[in-house]
Amino acid sequence: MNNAEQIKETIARIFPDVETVICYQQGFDGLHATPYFISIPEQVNKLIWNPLCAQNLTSYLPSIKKKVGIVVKGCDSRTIIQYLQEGLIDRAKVVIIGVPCTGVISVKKVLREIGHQPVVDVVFDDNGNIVVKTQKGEKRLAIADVCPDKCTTCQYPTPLVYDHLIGEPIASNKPKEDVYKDIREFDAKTLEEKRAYWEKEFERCIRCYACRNACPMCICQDSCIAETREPHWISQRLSLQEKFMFHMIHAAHLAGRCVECGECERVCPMDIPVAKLKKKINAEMKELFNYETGVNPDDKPPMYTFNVDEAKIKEHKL
Amino acid sequence: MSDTGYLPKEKIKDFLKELAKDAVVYAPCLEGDIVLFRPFSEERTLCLDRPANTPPKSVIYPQSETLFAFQYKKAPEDHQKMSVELKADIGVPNMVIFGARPCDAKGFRIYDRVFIETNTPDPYYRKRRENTLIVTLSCAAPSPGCFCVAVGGGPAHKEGSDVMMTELEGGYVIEPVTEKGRAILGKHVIEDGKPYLKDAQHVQAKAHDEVRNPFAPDELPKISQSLFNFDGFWEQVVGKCVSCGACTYLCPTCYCFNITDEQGIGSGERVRSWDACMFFHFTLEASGHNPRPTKFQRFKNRVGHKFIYYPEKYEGVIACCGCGRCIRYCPVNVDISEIVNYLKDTHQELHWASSRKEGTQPTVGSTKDE
Amino acid sequence: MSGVAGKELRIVGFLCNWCSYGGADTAGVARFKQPTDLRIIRVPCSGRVDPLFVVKALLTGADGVLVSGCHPRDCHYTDGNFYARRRLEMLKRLLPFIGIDEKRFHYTWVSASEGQKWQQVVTDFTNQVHKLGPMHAKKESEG
Amino acid sequence: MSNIKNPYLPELATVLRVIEETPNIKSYHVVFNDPELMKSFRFEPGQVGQLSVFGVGESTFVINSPPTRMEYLQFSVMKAGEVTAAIHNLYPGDQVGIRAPLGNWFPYEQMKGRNILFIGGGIGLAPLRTLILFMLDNRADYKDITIIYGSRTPPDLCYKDELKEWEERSDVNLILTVDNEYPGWNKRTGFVPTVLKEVAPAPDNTVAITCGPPIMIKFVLEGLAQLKFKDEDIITTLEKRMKCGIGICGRCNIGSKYVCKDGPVFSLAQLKEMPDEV
Repeated sequence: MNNAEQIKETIARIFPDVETVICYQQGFDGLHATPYFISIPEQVNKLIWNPLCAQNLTSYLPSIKKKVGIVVKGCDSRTIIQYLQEGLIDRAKVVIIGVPCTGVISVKKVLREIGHQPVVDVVFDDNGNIVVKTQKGEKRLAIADVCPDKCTTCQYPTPLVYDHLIGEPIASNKPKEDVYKDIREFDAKTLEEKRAYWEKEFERCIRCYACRNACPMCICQDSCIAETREPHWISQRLSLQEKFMFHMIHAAHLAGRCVECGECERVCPMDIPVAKLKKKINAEMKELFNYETGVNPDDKPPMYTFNVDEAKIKEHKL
Repeated sequence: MSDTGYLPKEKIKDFLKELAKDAVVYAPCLEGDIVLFRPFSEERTLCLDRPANTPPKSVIYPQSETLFAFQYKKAPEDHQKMSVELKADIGVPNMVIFGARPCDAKGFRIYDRVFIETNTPDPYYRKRRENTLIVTLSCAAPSPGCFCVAVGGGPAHKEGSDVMMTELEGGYVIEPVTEKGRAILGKHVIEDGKPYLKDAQHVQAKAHDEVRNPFAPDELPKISQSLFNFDGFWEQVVGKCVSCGACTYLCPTCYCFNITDEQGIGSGERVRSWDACMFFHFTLEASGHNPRPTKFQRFKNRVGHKFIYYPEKYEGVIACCGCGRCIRYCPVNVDISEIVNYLKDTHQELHWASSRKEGTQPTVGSTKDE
Repeated sequence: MSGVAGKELRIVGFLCNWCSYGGADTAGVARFKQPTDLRIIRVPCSGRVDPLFVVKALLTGADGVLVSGCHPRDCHYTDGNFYARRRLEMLKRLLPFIGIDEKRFHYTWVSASEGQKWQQVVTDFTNQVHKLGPMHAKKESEG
Repeated sequence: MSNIKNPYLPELATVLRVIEETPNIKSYHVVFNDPELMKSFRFEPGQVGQLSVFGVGESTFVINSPPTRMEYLQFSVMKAGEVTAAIHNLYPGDQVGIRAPLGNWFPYEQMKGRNILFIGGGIGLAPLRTLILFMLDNRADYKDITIIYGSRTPPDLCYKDELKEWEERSDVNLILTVDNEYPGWNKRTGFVPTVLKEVAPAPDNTVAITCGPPIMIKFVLEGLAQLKFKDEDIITTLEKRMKCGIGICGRCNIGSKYVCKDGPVFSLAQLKEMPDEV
């Protein structure tokens, strides 16, 4: 029995206990999965489970008051742990169906490979490939080559917290020291290069706030200071300055909280690498406080606490 | 001079250069992996093989523009008093939108009715619209999610365009649509296109057949009011919406805006900027009351605006051009065509009504017997 | 800020009410000579300083930002500056990543009695910012 | 091209007088800086204007002085948000911007020869005031005029001088109420909808016009229905967040109707045709 069948069976079993289950169904074409809210067990037949199920469904949890079941991958489970650290959800009201994950697919990367053609059909073979058929032919791509960047250094393929585990746990085979390699490489550039890079990227921002609204840890949502007039942090002018500021607001508010699910970057319609800023801060959190987000429910986010003597923070000399 | 022109592919840059002599030419350019309308220059990479990620709406209706500047001044006769000076400057250069798609161009027609064809025309929009020539490229094939034929458009629909280009193997057949567009035929690099017209029409017809029509066999979707006004329907179909503004900002027909004062010291501007009906703040009143506090109500309004309210005002015209961007680029791929399809389906309506009676959550596409 | 004085740069200082603002006052009362580039904003506590204040200042025209609070363990509110230290250190490390020289931002601790230290901090930081020059040099010359 | 009017550009105006109506409501007498405009300016009772404080923004208020008294325009402003707070900081002589008149108005022509029942709560008397004064200035055109007006406490009643005047007039039946007993208050107590039921005005040949907080309106509408008022004879004026004021920007719509342009005055019959998004 494959994972999809096992998930369906598990959902059927937990049903009287939960009012809704959040999982995935096929989206508007073969290349897109989309979140699926099940409220009666019969709906489960439309559920899908494959590497296209990339969204972090846990984003919905803090706003749902009812008891809910949810399908999570290893990376998604870190969000749940972070929620628990911050007291944002009631663990007793969430039934977690954990699924060990060997890597998902970045639709953006696939589209690049197939030249943004409309998709006719998508199948997965047994050798870790996705086969995408378009009017112009068929393309076989190794999932590992079209996965989101986060998968290439994934340390937690198996959910860290769950009530039901589908299949066997998987251990990570990715070296831990590579997690922040991209950040170190980028940081090695000159200040001018880095400034120019961000200015070019942020210039495209249309301020749709998809990154913020899709972010599981952006819990202010309707009261976000990016939109309030009092305080008036950013204006409605369309300058680079305003866009830059918005992304700094997003990043700073996620300091020591970002679970690196990559949703902000996945959803950006303008292809801005917004997750990078947050990852940089996470790298510093690791270095300064040996803190890793969403791993241990008993941890405290580093910005919520302090040590009288900080081992790693040295006074800066002028 | 023939009624049809032809632009050989190798001369496209020369053509753009010629257009750029007396206008700013916005063309779809490749930037990283996405396509955006940018003022065209030699260093940019033109990309015409797929619709741009963003429609060209910002050329005529900028995301943010100054309505007027204000400046406080000390009154000369009494320094305790301040006077205010207002300055509105509606200077706009000549512009060309090159390589828009028929859906993008049709979007401007949706705006025209609201911004120009009213008793309080919008001078900013109107000036830009009048100063802009729209050169559209017909679609040879559909794009993911698009459905123009279902909302009164089509891959070679000419409404809103000044010129329609159709790609053939070696070049583009150029058909002027408006008087303004005819001037194009006089440009140097344009050859006689008459011999190619038949081929172009063939390409257009073929593309038309390939675009999906989610509302078929209906000509235009007719919405069931009772289902539209049923809260449970919205809770079910847009539960996954994250309430961001991607759909509206990428939409060639969305035009809602905000007006804010952005101040410096003693001076500033009144700015008009795009706003999105999907944002909580959009309708939030100073008292704290919000007539559309939930994403369900906001999404309902978005669908309503496009498929009911606008048609009610403007002779049945649907304010959706079917470009599919809101589906393709939605963070969770909410599919407006699917939602409208549910809304028009009488069979579904019966089903929704029955689940409502039972007091259970209604279901979409369930196989459960009624 | 005229022609030659184009040399004067815009430096914003966020000073806590209880220690550093007092320190600056002490320096002033003692008539210690200080550079005049600094514009002081008094805040209740260094813990009130959102790192985004600094970012906003740097993005909207400041050439340098200085934050100064009570010495660790001396916070008027017991632990405001402990939180500030973590946040500001995070920011210090983030700035170079977005292409802003971290030397444009400094945070330190000056007590109300340390007039001399205040003078030193202001002088040294101002010099440091002057070495880097104006933040938006390119844009100004373009304009 | 250049001679079409820019609908976004306000006319400059000066605050003439500020009147403190209640602890959080002030009225402003405003005149256009251009005396010619002041002379030629026309509006109808119930129409609104966008009042600007440059640097803060615009907000919509009904012009609550009647078109029969054109020495100045009066706006009454309750302090609630950013713009209203800025307006509350204005003094005589300060500069504001006005975009007016906007929207529709009370169908006073159709009300001629009929009894008029006004039901207001709190600041909701402002839009009624313009029509009340207009009708008093054309008193012969209308039959009985009854005004039921209430607020939380006596100090929260707006237009106290005029209330006194109306109370003394024999051709106006004014019924005042406050929510609870209050030292020195010897008139009615109780919520406006309750008082409406007690007074029980007859629906015959009567038009009811109501404005007030949404919750009051809701119960007043129910009360009027119980009294057998017809939907067409019940008129209310709505408030929404507005920006453009000319039916474009999209935030004040209820279905296909824009409150700023198609409203703010609607009959209950019209409201029942619209989605429930008030």
